[in-house]
Amino acid sequence: MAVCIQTEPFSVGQEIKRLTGNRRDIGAVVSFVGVVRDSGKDPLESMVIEHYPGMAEVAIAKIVDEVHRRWNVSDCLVVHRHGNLKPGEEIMMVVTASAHRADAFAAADFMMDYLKTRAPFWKKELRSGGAKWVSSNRADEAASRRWEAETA
Amino acid sequence: MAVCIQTEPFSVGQEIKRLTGNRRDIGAVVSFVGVVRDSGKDPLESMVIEHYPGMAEVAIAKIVDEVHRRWNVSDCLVVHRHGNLKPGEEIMMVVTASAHRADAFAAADFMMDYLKTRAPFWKKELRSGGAKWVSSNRADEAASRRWEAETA
Amino acid sequence: MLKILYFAWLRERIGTPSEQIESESETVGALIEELASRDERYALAFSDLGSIRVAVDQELADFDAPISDASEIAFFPPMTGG
Amino acid sequence: MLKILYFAWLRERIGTPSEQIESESETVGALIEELASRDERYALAFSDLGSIRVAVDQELADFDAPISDASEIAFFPPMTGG
Repeated sequence: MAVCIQTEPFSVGQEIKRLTGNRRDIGAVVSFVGVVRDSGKDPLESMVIEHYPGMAEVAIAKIVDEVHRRWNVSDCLVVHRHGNLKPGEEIMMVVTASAHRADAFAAADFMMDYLKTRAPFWKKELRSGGAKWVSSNRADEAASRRWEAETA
Repeated sequence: MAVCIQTEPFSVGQEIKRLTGNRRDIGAVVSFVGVVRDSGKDPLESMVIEHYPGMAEVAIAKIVDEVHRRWNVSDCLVVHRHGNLKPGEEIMMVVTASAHRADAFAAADFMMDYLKTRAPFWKKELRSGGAKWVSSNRADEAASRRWEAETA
Repeated sequence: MLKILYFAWLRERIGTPSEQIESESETVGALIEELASRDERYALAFSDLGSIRVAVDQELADFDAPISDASEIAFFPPMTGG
Repeated sequence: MLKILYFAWLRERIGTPSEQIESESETVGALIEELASRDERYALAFSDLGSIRVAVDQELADFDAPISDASEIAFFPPMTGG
């Protein structure tokens, strides 16, 4: 398990190899990569990611623990960047490895839903017209609640 | 859209960059990588992947078309290797890119279920004790049927 | 002429990856009966139809699919790629 | 001494990322009232509690959470990472 919070770019391929290298029990690896997307009419110049150092690591480690409680996952990894990113740049990634694909898919999907609503990161969009904090998404709250019925 | 059937290894990271490079409308990229797993007691020496050239490309292209009919996907990619692979080696990958993560996750999950049951590839395991064709998996058939209720 | 292809253990049991045949069979099922009646090797290969899939001109098909206009028929076990 | 942290637009409205305070407040809610009564800047920042989340010692908490033993309280908008 690894949690990295960094300003540097990351390499998805290398991280996947790091999880599978020297193991023979992994059959499925799912990755999610979040990318800076420009959806507005006033073109996005950059996106600033702010985070709460300390709590970010703790919150992500808790999500990873929960993943291991719920699914048969061999290993997983979270990398989240902070600082100033340009459109098209990779913001974060989650990788899950398992013997079987159903566990790997469910674990990655779950991690993303929980990260969105429980990990202390905030995005600010900088456009020529000004700066704006991204609002939280009701769809993300709903997606996160999907998993709660399964807890009991 | 790209479908590659090849003996050579592939680079997940490069393929993801190829999908997102020079675009500003992609926010989410999901990848699945299948890896040669050794689950037996008699250690696996290698896995041979046989395929039906011609039909493999056609079958995968149909799955990709179906993905675009069902979800808002910016682009997707399938690479499947054939030939002789060692434990831990990457067999195949699927990458889906979308504005939002729900589409990218569902599309990748669907592609894997359909590939498993509709793309003409067969695996043979070589062990010191002998060679054995991998049997198809009832769970894969069931997983593939999950999506049929949603067609109508 | 009809091109017949075999994959995986079907190829191994029959002993060839492909062959060209002349056939009057009008459906996949009739073609299977024709092939299975050739000799023991074919009969054995086609003995468990539940574990055989077929493609007519590179499209998955049922055993009752017509093949009069087909040029390529492939027999193989359920797929195990991915 | 209690360390208070502010993130995102809360940090910008209040004008500082963190401060050390002496407080008798026993819950998060009481602390918010105490801060909001300081001046217009704080009152404005805390005017819409529905859009404020809080962490007590780096754990998400409710407004009625006790803070008597806490050493670090953070206020921020709903998270938007990932």
